[in-house]
Amino acid sequence: MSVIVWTIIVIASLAVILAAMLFFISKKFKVEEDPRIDVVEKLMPGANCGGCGFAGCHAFAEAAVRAEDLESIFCPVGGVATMKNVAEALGKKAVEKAPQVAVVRCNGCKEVREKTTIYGGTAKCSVIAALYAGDTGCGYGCLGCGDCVGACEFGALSMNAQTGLPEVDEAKCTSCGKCVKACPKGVIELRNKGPRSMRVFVSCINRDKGAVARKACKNACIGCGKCAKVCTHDAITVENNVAYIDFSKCKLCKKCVSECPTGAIHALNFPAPKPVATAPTPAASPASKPETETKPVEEAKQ
Amino acid sequence: MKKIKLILNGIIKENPTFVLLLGMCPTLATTTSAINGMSMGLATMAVLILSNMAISACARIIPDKVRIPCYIVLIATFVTILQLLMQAFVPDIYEKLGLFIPLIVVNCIVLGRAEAFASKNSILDSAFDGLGIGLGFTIALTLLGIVREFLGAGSIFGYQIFPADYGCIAFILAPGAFIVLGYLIVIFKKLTKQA
Amino acid sequence: MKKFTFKIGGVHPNDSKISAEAAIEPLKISPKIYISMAQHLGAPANPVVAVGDEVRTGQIIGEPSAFMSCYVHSSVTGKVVSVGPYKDIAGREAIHVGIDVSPDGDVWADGIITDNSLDVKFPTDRQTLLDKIKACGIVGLGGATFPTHVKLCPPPGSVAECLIINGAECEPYLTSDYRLMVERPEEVLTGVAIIKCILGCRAVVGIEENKPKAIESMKKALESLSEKNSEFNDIDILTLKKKYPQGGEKQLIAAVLGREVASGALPISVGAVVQNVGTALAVYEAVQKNKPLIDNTITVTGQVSPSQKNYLTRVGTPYKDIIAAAGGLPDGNIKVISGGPMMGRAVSNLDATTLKGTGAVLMLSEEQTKRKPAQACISCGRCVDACPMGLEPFYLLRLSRAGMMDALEENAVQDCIECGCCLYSCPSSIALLDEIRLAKASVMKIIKSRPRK
Amino acid sequence: MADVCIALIPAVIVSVLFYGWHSLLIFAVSCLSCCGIECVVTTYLLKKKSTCGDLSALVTAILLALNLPPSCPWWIAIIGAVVAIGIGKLSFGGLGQNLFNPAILARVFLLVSFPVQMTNWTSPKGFIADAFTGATPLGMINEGIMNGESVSQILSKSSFSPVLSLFAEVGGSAGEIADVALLIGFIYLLCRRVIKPYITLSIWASVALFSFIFNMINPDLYTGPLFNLLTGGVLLGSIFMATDYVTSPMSNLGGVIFGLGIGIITMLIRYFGAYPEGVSFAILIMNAFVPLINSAFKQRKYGRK
Amino acid sequence: MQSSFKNMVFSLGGICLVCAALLGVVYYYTAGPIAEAVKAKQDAAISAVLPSFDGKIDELEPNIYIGKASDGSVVGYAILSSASGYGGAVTLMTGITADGTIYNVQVLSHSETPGLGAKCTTDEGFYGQFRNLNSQGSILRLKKDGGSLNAISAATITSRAYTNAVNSALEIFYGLIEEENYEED
Amino acid sequence: MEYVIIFISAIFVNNILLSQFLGICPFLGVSSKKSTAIGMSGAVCFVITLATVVTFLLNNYVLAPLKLEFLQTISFILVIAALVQSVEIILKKIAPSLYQALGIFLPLITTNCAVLGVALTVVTKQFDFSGTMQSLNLLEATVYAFATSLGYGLAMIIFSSLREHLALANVPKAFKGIPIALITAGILALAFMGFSGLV
Amino acid sequence: MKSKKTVSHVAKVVEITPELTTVVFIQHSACSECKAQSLCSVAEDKEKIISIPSDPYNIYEVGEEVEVVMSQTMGTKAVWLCYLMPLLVFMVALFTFSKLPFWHPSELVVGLLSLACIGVYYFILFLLRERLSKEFVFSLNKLPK
Ligand SMILES: Cc1cc2nc3c(=O)[nH]c(=O)nc-3n(C[C@H](O)[C@H](O)[C@H](O)COP(=O)(O)O)c2cc1C
Ligand SMILES: Cc1cc2nc3c(=O)[nH]c(=O)nc-3n(C[C@H](O)[C@H](O)[C@H](O)COP(=O)(O)O)c2cc1C
Ligand SMILES: Cc1cc2nc3c(=O)[nH]c(=O)nc-3n(C[C@H](O)[C@H](O)[C@H](O)COP(=O)(O)O)c2cc1C
Ligand SMILES: Cc1cc2nc3c(=O)[nH]c(=O)nc-3n(C[C@H](O)[C@H](O)[C@H](O)CO)c2cc1C
Ligand code: SF4
Ligand code: SF4
Ligand code: SF4
Ligand code: SF4
Ligand code: FES
Repeated sequence: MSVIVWTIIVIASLAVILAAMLFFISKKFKVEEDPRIDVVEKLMPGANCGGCGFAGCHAFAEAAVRAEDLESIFCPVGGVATMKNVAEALGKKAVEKAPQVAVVRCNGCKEVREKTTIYGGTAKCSVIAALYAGDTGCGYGCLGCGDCVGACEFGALSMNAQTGLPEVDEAKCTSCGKCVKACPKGVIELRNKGPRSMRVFVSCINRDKGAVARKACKNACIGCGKCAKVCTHDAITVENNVAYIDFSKCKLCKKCVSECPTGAIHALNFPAPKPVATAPTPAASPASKPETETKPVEEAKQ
Repeated sequence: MKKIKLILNGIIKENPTFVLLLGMCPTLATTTSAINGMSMGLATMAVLILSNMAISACARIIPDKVRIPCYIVLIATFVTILQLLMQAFVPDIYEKLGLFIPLIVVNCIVLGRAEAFASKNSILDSAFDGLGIGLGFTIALTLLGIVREFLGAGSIFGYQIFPADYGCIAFILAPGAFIVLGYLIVIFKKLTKQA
Repeated sequence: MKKFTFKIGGVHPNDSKISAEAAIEPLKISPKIYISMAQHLGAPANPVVAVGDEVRTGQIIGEPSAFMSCYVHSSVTGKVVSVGPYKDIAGREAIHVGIDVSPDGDVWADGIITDNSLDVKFPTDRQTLLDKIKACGIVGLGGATFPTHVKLCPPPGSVAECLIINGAECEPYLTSDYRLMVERPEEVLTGVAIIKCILGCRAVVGIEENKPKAIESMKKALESLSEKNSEFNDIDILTLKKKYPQGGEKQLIAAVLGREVASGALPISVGAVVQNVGTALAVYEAVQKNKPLIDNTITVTGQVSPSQKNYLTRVGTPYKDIIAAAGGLPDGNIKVISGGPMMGRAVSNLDATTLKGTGAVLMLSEEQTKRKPAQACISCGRCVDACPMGLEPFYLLRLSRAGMMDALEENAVQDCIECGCCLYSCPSSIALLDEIRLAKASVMKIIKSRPRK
Repeated sequence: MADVCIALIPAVIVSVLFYGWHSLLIFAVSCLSCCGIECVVTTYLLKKKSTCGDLSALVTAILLALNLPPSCPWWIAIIGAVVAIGIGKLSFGGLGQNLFNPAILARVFLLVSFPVQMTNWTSPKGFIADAFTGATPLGMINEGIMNGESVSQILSKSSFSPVLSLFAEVGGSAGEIADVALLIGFIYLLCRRVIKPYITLSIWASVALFSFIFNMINPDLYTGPLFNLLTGGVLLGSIFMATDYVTSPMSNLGGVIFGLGIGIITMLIRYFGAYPEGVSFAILIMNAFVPLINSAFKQRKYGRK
Repeated sequence: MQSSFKNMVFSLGGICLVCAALLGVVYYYTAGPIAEAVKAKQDAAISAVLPSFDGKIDELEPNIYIGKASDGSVVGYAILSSASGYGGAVTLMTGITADGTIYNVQVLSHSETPGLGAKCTTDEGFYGQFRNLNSQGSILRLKKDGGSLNAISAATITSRAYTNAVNSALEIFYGLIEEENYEED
Repeated sequence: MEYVIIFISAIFVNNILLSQFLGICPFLGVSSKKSTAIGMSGAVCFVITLATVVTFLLNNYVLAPLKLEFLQTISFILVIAALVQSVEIILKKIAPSLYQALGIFLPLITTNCAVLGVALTVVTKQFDFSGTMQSLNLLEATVYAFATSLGYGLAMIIFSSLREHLALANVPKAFKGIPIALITAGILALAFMGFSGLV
Repeated sequence: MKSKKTVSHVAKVVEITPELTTVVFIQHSACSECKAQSLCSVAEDKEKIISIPSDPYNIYEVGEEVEVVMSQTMGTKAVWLCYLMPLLVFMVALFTFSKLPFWHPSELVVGLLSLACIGVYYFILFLLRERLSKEFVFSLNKLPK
């Protein structure tokens, strides 16, 4: 029995000393991490990609808890759904942000854009961009070395060997914007995904005058303004010799698409009007079949 | 359903060894054979379940500031009890695991679970959480033990598969522990598509 | 005789000075010329002519837009046909003034003396000299095109002890400085004397040992000049060992003075000012002849080049015209480089025109320029041994691939002089400089964005 | 890399001549499995371009084979290749990324894993002559001293002499037997400027000095400098393995420190440790110090103190 | 709950009390079984190294046990001894019959390397050599050391330790015999 | 001499991290930066040594006489926790600025396997001094704890430098981070096996 | 360019007086890579309070996020002063007390005495606290927006 007694005495005395000590510490330290941070972190997708502008999901959660409202913070990966959950958990208002997706605004595939120089250096877009405008006559378009592909952590981008242009796998793209940052040419833009992923955009950013642009690349936007004229929703502006379609105004009527003499305007994911007689071949340049840009490629991949 | 989820959570999503990388010391030290690894895992699981339950029961009466010391006392008690019981009834295994039984006290998994889960959930849930995490730990340790034993001594759970003379002893020794765990984590990552 | 050189790093490329014996000859003026407003380090000049204006040779067509900026002069007589963006050699746009050259030949602007007689007597008033240099739009011709009048005004508190004239021309192929030193040593030396007079210090002309003729001709000229004129007293001709990049400012200072310029500091902090041979000549012409910087010597060379030439070329001449004059672009995939093989830039647009600082048009065949496929870095340390700045290029590359900007700064990526020694020496054919240059740019951006303490 | 292969040829020839077909088999198995693993793993697992062409796997393979006892079973070489290329090299990302010398790693791994097979020195029949059969000189010394004999007693029992070891007359792993062949390789590498001499020389210097001092203190217990330089893997290790760029310090001074470390650890293990031979352990241990050495001995930067 | 001083001391103290009591009780109840387990292990080792008999085991001195048949005759001595091996002490129980023949040897604890020295418990070719060995008073040695015993391959040190431990058991045994003889005289 | 044996044994032959597997979590967690690893090693030395001394005394002068050895685990961990906390408090009181500097620099170490493990080992450890196994006395226990923690520091510093290197290496994605660190640690352990038999 | 190695943390300003600016930051386990994060008892997430002499040129607001910066050498020095020096003191004391030629106290006494020596060491630190606080200063930086 004495063992039990001694046990109790030893342990209890240790414990009391400890408790006393901890009391003094506790008087000095207080506050702990807001438990809601954990809650919010659990809601996050956990990709830790930094697309939101914070160091990771934990940092995002901290910021979300601290922020007055959630207007300025948004997790592009989790999207609206996640933000709704977060807002709910914190009792704050979430921002409604239309889902976005990356689009490549260059359709100067290999066939239509002749190389004017041979480049033998490090195959990185950033390196090439630091050296010169590119190895084709178009000094604006995609350089084709796939910096963006490397930057995407979700595997949403891939280089199409035939066209030499990157392609977005819309199912995988989380609109984190890494590729936008990675592209030294500013070719990639985050655009609203559009209803059922349908969207219309000008796939060119060449600011050269029409003739020059045309000479460098057959698919270039030549800034002729036909599309702007045909657009009844005032969505298209032509500036610096390129047209731009404002996605908030575009009503997806597709009138501009057929109007464009160079096929620079792409319409994606619209249901095919009628079964096309000639099956789309993957090798075909996007210019000839802008409507089916992604689909044949997906077939090609399989 | 929720209980199953809790258990699966411990085995896969929050696997203490492959994902959280907690409790590395016993993981590496006691997995020289499958049976040792499993014993260690089970011992930890026992403590985990009991302490989770106890802490869940006591959580409300413990002031915040002495939370950690109280948990430690509780956990240490269970560990000591386990120690005594093992000594009394399975002395062989106790001897093999040696130092690492008392070290369950400082195993981050146990305290971590107490903090993160048990203190906020019901006794039953805590028990299942302990079971899940404990199972995850046990499975990981057994797996590690199997691989090391197989590569190092040519046997699995003592059952000889190829002659021990052809085994790479290095796998049973310290280096093998690190290396095998490294590769297992890679495989786990690949399988659960984390990489 | 003691030969001077710098201590850290350096490489010995084959010097291939195959155009060394081609005397300088004036190039026929092109019918159409585009003169860039961004010919110098610093802010581009503002064009002061409009389409339709008639301009004369040497007339000002651009004015400095800031402290660090320069005058730009018309290099020909003719009619302005465009003022606006025009693509440079890299295909990027810059403001150029396009001039249709009048077929009647040069009509020089007022005050420019066009005879070639040697005139070694110059005014010694510092400000007059500086004003003349500024008005004539002189920039450094060693490559960086740093506005010379800015360089020659050391910041208050610093004193120039030594003017170093950079006759190293250490890059392979280049021979324009060499030809100047062989053909016009007196004028160059007079220019040196003028700069020396502005700075009020001694001067040293550093020439690499592989140019014995230049050393000899400069020495002879110096002897005869200093007999007549005390202004030439404190000038020495120094023979340097052949080692690339001896012509790099920092390396040259280390070679000549044995001093090292601290990172981020100016040469003047160790009492040195470095000017190129061509700059000295330009200064001479500006001061003695009032001639603005409208032409410069350009070497046309390369094994595949149809001929080896050193042309006196008007600023703004399209590359394709120079090449045509030299015999046209040879067949095959030819890479045209503006400058030397180590530091020069590829010309991707032959319609682009020369600048004040253009020193050479180099034509290389595909075999010469094709890089071997890069292999993995094996940490052999060759690049470390080669780097004249004592950097660790392989490490910088790793850091830059990992995006570690802080560590890059700590490891002094901003000190890289982009000499290409690392790339040259790597046995795994890794294009180190490409990415280091990029990293350097990003780090410089970060450094610049920091608030000054 | 091709240069290193060429420099290794004399040693390979000597070992084949002395150890015969079996030795050839070991070389073949080692080369095939190293290169095979490199190709298969890079193309199929890592999905990169195959890096077989850079010959680094071949160098590793030859060095691995030179490090094995001539009589060891062929499957040992395969396990060695898996460890060297799979664990030691490709897990780290392939050529240039590894922290530890793959061939050394494999050798140490095998030594620990298969002490029986890796210390069996009965040698197979060679082509021109039978090589010395039985224990390596170092093994004999280790064994003998444990039994309380003195160095001179042990040596007098065997026919060992340092001069013999120059010409492959003593037992040892394939690469340890012919010092002259190794030295030829060394001179070749130096002439081709593939390696710098600092690391190698500092290893020799420290081994010699260390053993000289101990030999002076007690010649009965501790072997002398010449013996220690010429036996075992000191030459092979110092010429070919310690000088691997990837796993050695960059700077010359760093190399000297690295070499000194290897020499001293080698001798510590030889004199006091459980293993008769310590070069491979020493190299592996010092490999771990390379990043520290590299950060301590950097190139002086221009214009900075 | 609030963290006041009193609260803290009470709750921590309370938990400690409960725990301590629990511990004490468990200890109280396991102390017996633990001691038994230790003893059982020892007895098992002793009976494993001695010929089977139906008598009892006496502890002569610490670490020296004597097995006596029910008729009082000495079956053999079981002697605990240890020697330092590769990874630490190798502890053996050696059973020696009255005529000095080693009946059997059992390893009680060791920390040798698995696959190498640890084979001393599994490699019959090694430990079998000691069975029914009568050294006639001479010291046992490995072949390497000039004796007749084979060592475990690549584990000379362990083998040597094992042999040394048996030797010291034998030494103790002969000491005992001498003492007895002396007493008898 | 026995101190030399203890030192070599604890640092090289039986390195706490590489062969005894104690304190692996912080080893893997804190070792990615050299500077933190160095700081951490210093703190670990202090904590391990002091904790060992205190628990050694507690064991030999309280628990052993009362035959309460079964309380080692629970009492040691409480004592260690108390010790670490009191040092914290003391530092905070006597030199706030110093304490703050530490706080910025290092995470707090309270208890982990290494500390408790060494404390528990020391009270049962037997050492082979020239052929006989002996328990450690206070001085030896202290030296053992100190040497062990030095071994911890050594492994930690080497390892952190290796990991700084690895962070820049082109390690396959699945291996990045902990897996390659574990493999490296394994190779390091393999290398350290060369020291076996030194004592 | 002197780019000294520094350690920095993002902290929040909690109090500003004319003399001192007090900031608080939560030390996440230094094990940034470690997935265990706060689960681990090695390094609990812990609030750290730091006081810094107020800087008249930089105005901060309560609640503002700032960066606390300290040079790495300072951290190393702190480790020396707080941990390694007392350890050294302790070891020396222990050796001295147990090897005294004239007095052979029990281990308990030796141990406690040596522990007391650490107390003395800390007391000396206490006396030097003014000097220390002058030496160990941190700086605050505005966070880039
Ligand atoms: C902002 C700035 C100011 C400079 N000021 C001076 C100066 O006052 N004096 C001087 O001799 N050089 C000055 N330099 C010149 C540079 O040190 C260097 O000579 C110039 O970049 C050309 O060097 P390079 O042709 O070797 O590339 C300055 C450079 C820069 C970027
Ligand atoms: C790697 C390198 C090599 C250089 N080589 C030469 C050279 O050979 N000759 C030369 O005049 N300038 C050379 N320069 C430019 C000089 O550093 C320096 O800018 C120039 O001499 C200053 O004179 P300036 O202002 O008159 O151009 C080189 C620069 C670098 C970075
Ligand atoms: C990791 C390792 C573990 C070892 N374990 C043992 C062991 O348990 N027992 C032993 O006798 N020797 C052990 N050794 C020592 C070596 O195997 C040593 O070479 C051997 O004891 C002497 O060689 P031999 O027995 O072949 O004569 C070990 C060595 C290493 C490196
Ligand atoms: C001088 C030199 C020595 C080399 N030594 C070795 C060696 O000892 N072991 C090895 O596996 N590879 C060696 N290599 C090949 C190569 O560097 C090695 O496989 C890399 O470590 C793999 O990343 C050597 C290469 C060179 C150039
Ligand atoms: S495609 Fe661009 S925006 Fe989309 S996930 Fe990849 S990197 Fe992010
Ligand atoms: S889109 Fe931009 S980053 Fe991507 S390949 Fe083209 S140029 Fe490179
Ligand atoms: S380019 Fe830069 S890094 Fe490369 S050698 Fe020259 S100075 Fe060094
Ligand atoms: S020269 Fe090339 S291979 Fe050698 S260290 Fe430098 S980058 Fe690496
Ligand atoms: S389990 Fe040992 S430190 Fe975490």
